[in-house]
Amino acid sequence: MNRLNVELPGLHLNNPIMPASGCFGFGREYSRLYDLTRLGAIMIKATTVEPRFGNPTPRVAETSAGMLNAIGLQNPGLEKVIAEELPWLSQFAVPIIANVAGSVEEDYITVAKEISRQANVQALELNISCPNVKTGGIAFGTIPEVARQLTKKVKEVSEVPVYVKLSPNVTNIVEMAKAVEAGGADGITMINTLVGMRLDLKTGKPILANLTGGLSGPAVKPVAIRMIYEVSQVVSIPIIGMGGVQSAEDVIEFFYAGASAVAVGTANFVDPFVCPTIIDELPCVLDRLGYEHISECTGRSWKKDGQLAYHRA
Amino acid sequence: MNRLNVELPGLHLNNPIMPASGCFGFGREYSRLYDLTRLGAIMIKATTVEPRFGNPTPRVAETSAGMLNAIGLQNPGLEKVIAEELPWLSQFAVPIIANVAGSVEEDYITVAKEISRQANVQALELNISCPNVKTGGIAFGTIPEVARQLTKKVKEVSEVPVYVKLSPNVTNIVEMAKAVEAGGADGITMINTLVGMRLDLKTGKPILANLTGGLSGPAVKPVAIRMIYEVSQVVSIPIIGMGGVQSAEDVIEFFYAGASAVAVGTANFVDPFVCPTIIDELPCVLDRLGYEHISECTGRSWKKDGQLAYHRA
Amino acid sequence: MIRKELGKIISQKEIAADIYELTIRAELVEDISAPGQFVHIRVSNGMDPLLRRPVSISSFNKKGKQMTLIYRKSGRGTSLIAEMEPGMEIDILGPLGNGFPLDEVSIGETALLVGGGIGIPPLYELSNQLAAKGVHVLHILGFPTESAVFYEQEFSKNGLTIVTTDDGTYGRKGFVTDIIKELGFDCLYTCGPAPMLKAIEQGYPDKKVFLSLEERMGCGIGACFACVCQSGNAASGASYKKVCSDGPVFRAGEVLI
Amino acid sequence: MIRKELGKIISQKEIAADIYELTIRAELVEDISAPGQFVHIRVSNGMDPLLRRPVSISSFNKKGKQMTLIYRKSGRGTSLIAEMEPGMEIDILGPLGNGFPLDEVSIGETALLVGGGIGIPPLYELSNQLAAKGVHVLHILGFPTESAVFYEQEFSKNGLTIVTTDDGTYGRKGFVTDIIKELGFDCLYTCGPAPMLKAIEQGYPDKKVFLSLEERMGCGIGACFACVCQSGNAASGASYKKVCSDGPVFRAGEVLI
Ligand SMILES: Cc1cc2nc3c(=O)[nH]c(=O)nc-3n(C[C@H](O)[C@H](O)[C@H](O)COP(=O)(O)OP(=O)(O)OC[C@H]3O[C@@H](n4cnc5c(N)ncnc54)[C@H](O)[C@@H]3O)c2cc1C
Ligand SMILES: Cc1cc2nc3c(=O)[nH]c(=O)nc-3n(C[C@H](O)[C@H](O)[C@H](O)COP(=O)(O)OP(=O)(O)OC[C@H]3O[C@@H](n4cnc5c(N)ncnc54)[C@H](O)[C@@H]3O)c2cc1C
Ligand SMILES: Cc1cc2nc3c(=O)[nH]c(=O)nc-3n(C[C@H](O)[C@H](O)[C@H](O)COP(=O)(O)O)c2cc1C
Ligand SMILES: Cc1cc2nc3c(=O)[nH]c(=O)nc-3n(C[C@H](O)[C@H](O)[C@H](O)COP(=O)(O)O)c2cc1C
Ligand code: FES
Ligand code: FES
Repeated sequence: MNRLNVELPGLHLNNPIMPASGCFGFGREYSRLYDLTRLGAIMIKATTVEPRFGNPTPRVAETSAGMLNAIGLQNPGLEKVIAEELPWLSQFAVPIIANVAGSVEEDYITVAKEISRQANVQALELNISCPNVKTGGIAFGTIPEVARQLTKKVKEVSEVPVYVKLSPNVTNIVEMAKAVEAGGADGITMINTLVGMRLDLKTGKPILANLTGGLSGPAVKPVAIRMIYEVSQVVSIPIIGMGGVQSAEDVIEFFYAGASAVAVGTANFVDPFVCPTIIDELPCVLDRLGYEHISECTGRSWKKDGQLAYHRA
Repeated sequence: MNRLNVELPGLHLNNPIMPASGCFGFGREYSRLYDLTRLGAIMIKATTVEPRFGNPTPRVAETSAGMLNAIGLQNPGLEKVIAEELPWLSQFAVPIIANVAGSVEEDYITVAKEISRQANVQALELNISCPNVKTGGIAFGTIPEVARQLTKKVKEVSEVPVYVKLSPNVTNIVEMAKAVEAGGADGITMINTLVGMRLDLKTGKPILANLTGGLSGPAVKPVAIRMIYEVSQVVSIPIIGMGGVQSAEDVIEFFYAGASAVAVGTANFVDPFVCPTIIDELPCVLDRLGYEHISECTGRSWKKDGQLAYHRA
Repeated sequence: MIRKELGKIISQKEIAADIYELTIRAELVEDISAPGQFVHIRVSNGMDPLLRRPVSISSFNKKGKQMTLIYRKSGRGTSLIAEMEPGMEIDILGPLGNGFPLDEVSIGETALLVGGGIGIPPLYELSNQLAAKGVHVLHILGFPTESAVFYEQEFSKNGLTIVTTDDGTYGRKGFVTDIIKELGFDCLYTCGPAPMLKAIEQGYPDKKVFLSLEERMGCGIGACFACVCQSGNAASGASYKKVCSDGPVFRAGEVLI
Repeated sequence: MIRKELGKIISQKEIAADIYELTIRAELVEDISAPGQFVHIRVSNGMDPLLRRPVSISSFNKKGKQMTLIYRKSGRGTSLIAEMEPGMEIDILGPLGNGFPLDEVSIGETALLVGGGIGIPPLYELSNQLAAKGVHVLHILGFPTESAVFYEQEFSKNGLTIVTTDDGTYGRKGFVTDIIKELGFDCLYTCGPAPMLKAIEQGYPDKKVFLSLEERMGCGIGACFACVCQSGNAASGASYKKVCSDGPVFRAGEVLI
C-alpha cells in the first residue's frame, strides 16, 4: 500500500514531497544525484516571457537558521523553457508544476497560456509573491482584488489547474487566500519568502547587491505554519505548504497545519539529497505517530475530533 | 570620552543598550545579577489599567534560532506598577521607558496619563503591536489611521515623549511609521514579534495554549534590519531597534540600518548578562571598525558619503 | 546568588535507557541551598537551539564543588547534552528556584518520597539529606518499563524503596498512587508528571505534601512570566506563582496544577 | 560524480596565522578530475550556520583517498571547521566545478601560477601536476603580511617561487602584478581577490590566462543561480556562467569579473 500518495487538482502524486521553485532549477543538476521520478512532483524555476539575467551578485546571504536570496527570477525565458527544459524533463515520469512570473498582467497570461499547454506540465504555480523584482510584482501579491483579477485571467487561459503562491509579507493572509480562491484558484502554495536584509559589518552596506532579499529556511517555519493554519481553515482548496522544511517531522507539522503536500526549498542546498531522504523517512514517522496514511495528518491542528480520520496511536 | 552616549527625545542615555519590554520584567530579577545602572535604559513590562494574568501555559516554544511567546501581557496593573515597581526602580539612576498596552483607546490613555507622571519614567513606549492579545490590539498596530489617532491622543495626555512600537506583521511598515510620526510620535521602536505557531508532533495541536505566539530572536533579525532600513529613510524621528540582537556586532548592524539605540529581548534568556556584556564589548568593536562614536554608525547603510560622519577606517 | 558559569564535565554515563547521569564541577555548587533546585543549561554555543534547558540538581557535594544531574535524552537539547564528554565545558545558570523544605519533618518522623520517571532525580539529594537528619525515608519510584529503571539501589541505602513499572516488567505493576495508600507518612514529597501530582494532591488533602512542578521556561529567573501557574488559594485569577523562581517546589494547594 | 559523504578528518593544523591545513579521507577523492575543483562543507549538524562553505581542494592523493584543504578562519563557518579534530567526521559535497586545464601547456613550456592569499591553495595541486608533466612552473604568491605566509617551501620544490607581502614584512613588498611583468610565460593560472584577477586579465589580453573565481553560493551544484556571473563574450546581458558548475576556473575574457 502506498501510504504517501496524494490527489490534488491536476496532480496525482506518488508522494507529497517536491522541490520548491527556484531551489531546483529545471532539475538537471539534481538528476545527476538521484532519480527524479522518486519525487512527488517538481516545481520548476520561475519562467517569464523573456529571458532574465536577474540581479547582480552577491545574490545570497546567510542568516541565523536561514538565508536571504535575491536571484531576481533568472531564467532562460518562455521559449527556451518550452524548447529545451520541459522536453528534457519529459524523460522523467514526474509531474511538473510550472512557476509563472511576470511584471504585468499580460506577462502572466502569456506564460500561463503557453506553458500550460506543454505535455508534462500538470499544474501552474502563479508566483505573485516574488520579493526580488522591483516592478509590478508587489501589488499582485499584496492587494486582494488585484490578486483575484490576475488569478481569474490566468485561469481563463490555463489548460491545467492553477495554484497561486502567496506572499507572507502581508497584514492579512486570509484575505489574500480568499481572494485567489474567489478568482478561481485550484490550490494555494505558501509561503514565499519574507523580505529581509543583512548589512556588512565592515562597509555598513547591504550584503546583497539587490539590497533586500527573501528570507527562507528553518527561521521562517513558525510563520509558515501559522499562516497555513489560518488559511486552511477558511478556504476549501488544497494547500501545498513550504517554508523551512528540513525533515520528515517538519512535513508532518505542515500537514497538521493544513497542508496537503509540501515543498522543500532551502534545505536542498544544505543536503542535496534531502527530498528522497524525507520520502524514505516518512513511512517510519507515520508508524511512530500511528497513522496509516499521510493524508490523515492534514489539518489535525484545528480539526475537531469528529472530523479526524482514524488514528491508531 | 564616552563613545556610547546617545541623546533621544526624553532620554539621555549613557549607552544605547536597553532590555526590551517583556524580557526583563520590572528589573528585580536582573538586579540580583548586575548593577542596573550599567544599562542605557530599561523598557519595563507592558502595563495595562487592570492587572492581567495573561494566557494559559505553555506560553513559550522554541523554534530554529528563535522562540515563540504568548505571555499575554501579564502584569500587576497600573496601580501596582506605580505603587510598587516604579518606586523600587527609582533607586537606580537609569531611565525607564514604560511600555503602555490596552485593548481600547481609553486604556492606553489612562495608563499613559498616569504612568508618564511618575518621576523616573522618561518616555513611553506605546505597544500597539502585541500579537498575543485577542481584542482590540490588532487594529491599532495594522491600520495607519487608527495608529495615528491613538498616538495623537496619547501624546495629548503624556508628560514625556512617546515612542510607538511597530508590528512587523503588516504589508507596509513605512505607512505605519509615517502615520505614527504624523500623530506626533517622538520616536519609533521596532520590531515587535512576528506571529508564528508550532505544532506538537504527537498531538498535532499547537504547543502554545494561546495557539499562536510572537516570534523573536536571531531568526527575525533580517526582517527587523530591513524594516528599520526602510523606515529610517522616511521618518525624521529616531528609532530604537530590536529583533534578534545578541552581540555588539548585531548592535552595529542595527545602527547601520538606521537605529539610534537598541533593545535586547530574547537574548536575555540565553545569557542573562548579555546587556552589560554587549556594553563592555561595544568600544572594542568601534575600535575594530574605526568609529570614534557609535552614533556615526546610524543610517550608514543608506546614507550618501556626504551625509556620513567622519570614519577612520 | 545566581551565577552563570562554564562548569567542567567530570563524568557522564547512560544509567538506563536514554537516562544520563552527568556530573559537573562548578563554583555555583557552593550556592545550592536545598535539594530540588535546578540549573538552566545552554546546550549549544550557537543560536540553535536557542533556549536553555532546565534540569534539576539530583545530588551535590559542596566540598568537591560537584553536582550530579540526571536527565532523559528526549529532544534536541538533551541529545546535545548527551554528546558532551568529560573535560568539556558546559554553560550553566544557577542554582535556581526554591527546593524542598527539610524542616517540615522532624527526626523520627516518616517522609514519603514519590517520584515518577524523570521526576525522580531531585528526590535523591532530598532522600540523602532527610536520612542524614534522622528522618525515616520511604521511596516509591515509578518508571514506564524495566529498561528505564535507575537509582533503585542508591535510594535503597536511605530506606525502603518500592519500584513500579507501568507495564509490570520490573517491580510492581501499576501506579505509584496505588502504593501510597499502603504506606503511612508524616510528609510527602513528590515530583513527576502532572497527572500524578494532581492525583497525589487530591488524595491527601489533610497531609503535608510538597510537589515539584515542571513548566516550559524562558528566562528561568522570574523575569519573563513564561512559567506562571495560578495561585490555588486566590480568589482572583490574577494571582500567580512562577515555577522558576517561586517554585519549582510548592506546598500542595498553593498553586493549581 | 558528485557525492555527499561523511569524510574522516586525518589531520588539521594551523600553518600560518589563522590559516589551517585540513586533511580528509573520503571516497569522493576518487572522482576528482582536475586541480582547482572544490568541495562544499557543512559546518554544523544543526540549522545555524545553515549553508555549506565552498573550499578548494589544495592537493589530493587518490591512492590514499585523501585530500588537503587550506582555508582561512574568518567567519563563523570556518571557525567551526577549525575546531574539528582528527577522527571526527565532516560532511562534504563534491568534487564540484571544473578545475584548471592542464593540457593548455606542453612539456618544456612555462606556466606562471599567481596566487593571492587564500586563492593560493588550489594552485598547489596544479603546480604539482604541471611539474610532474614536465612543464616549467613559476610561482608568485602574494600575502598580506609575514605571519600569513604559507606553503612557500612546498611550491619551491616545483619551481621558482617569489613571495610578496603587502606590507613588505616578508619577501618582496608590493603587488603580485608588479612581478608578473618581470617574468615570461606561456600560460598563466591565477586565483585570488577580484581586483587582482581583473588586473591580470587586463594586463595580458593576448596571453593564455585562466582565472579561478569566488562567489557567494547556495547549492554549489548549479541549480540555484546564486553564483552567476555575466558572460564576457555575449552581446545580450542574459548570457551567464555559474561559478559553481561552469567554473570556478574560467578562461580570461570568458566572464566579466
Ligand atoms: C524545574 C525543572 C526541572 C527539570 N528537571 C529535569 C531533570 O532533572 N531531568 C530531566 O530529564 N528533565 C528535567 N526537566 C525537563 C527538561 O527540562 C526537559 O526534558 C528538557 O527541557 C527537554 O529539552 P529537549 O531539547 O531535549 O526537548 P525539546 O522537546 O526539543 O525541547 C523544546 C523546548 O521545550 C522545552 N521543554 C520540553 N520538555 C519540557 C519539560 N518537560 N519541561 C520544561 N520544558 C520542556 C525545552 O526546554 C525547549 O525549550 C525539568 C524541567 C523543569 C521545568
Ligand atoms: C569556489 C570557491 C573556493 C574557495 N576556496 C577557498 C579556499 O581554498 N580557502 C579558503 O580559505 N577560502 C576559500 N573560499 C572562500 C570560502 O568559501 C569563505 O572563506 C568561507 O565561505 C567563509 O565562511 P565563514 O563562515 O567563515 O564566513 P562568513 O562571513 O561568516 O560567511 C557567511 C556566508 O558568506 C559566505 N562567504 C563569505 N565569504 C565568502 C567568499 N569569499 N566566497 C564565497 N562565499 C563566502 C559563506 O559561505 C557563508 O554563506 C572559496 C570560495 C569559493 C566560492
Ligand atoms: C534561491 C531561491 C530561489 C527562489 N526562487 C523562487 C522562484 O523562482 N519562484 C518562486 O515562486 N519562489 C522562489 N523561491 C521561494 C521558494 O520556492 C520557497 O517558497 C521559499 O524559499 C520557502 O521555502 P524554504 O524555506 O524551504 O526555502 C526561491 C527561494 C530560494 C531560496
Ligand atoms: C517573553 C517575551 C515577552 C514580551 N513582552 C512584551 C511586552 O510586554 N511588550 C512589548 O511591547 N513587547 C514585548 N515583547 C517583544 C520584545 O520587546 C521585542 O520587541 C521582541 O521580542 C523582539 O526582540 P528580541 O528578538 O530581541 O526578543 C516580548 C517578547 C518576549 C520574548
Ligand atoms: S521562566 Fe521566565 S519567569 Fe519563569
Ligand atoms: S551556487 Fe547554486 S548555482 Fe552556483
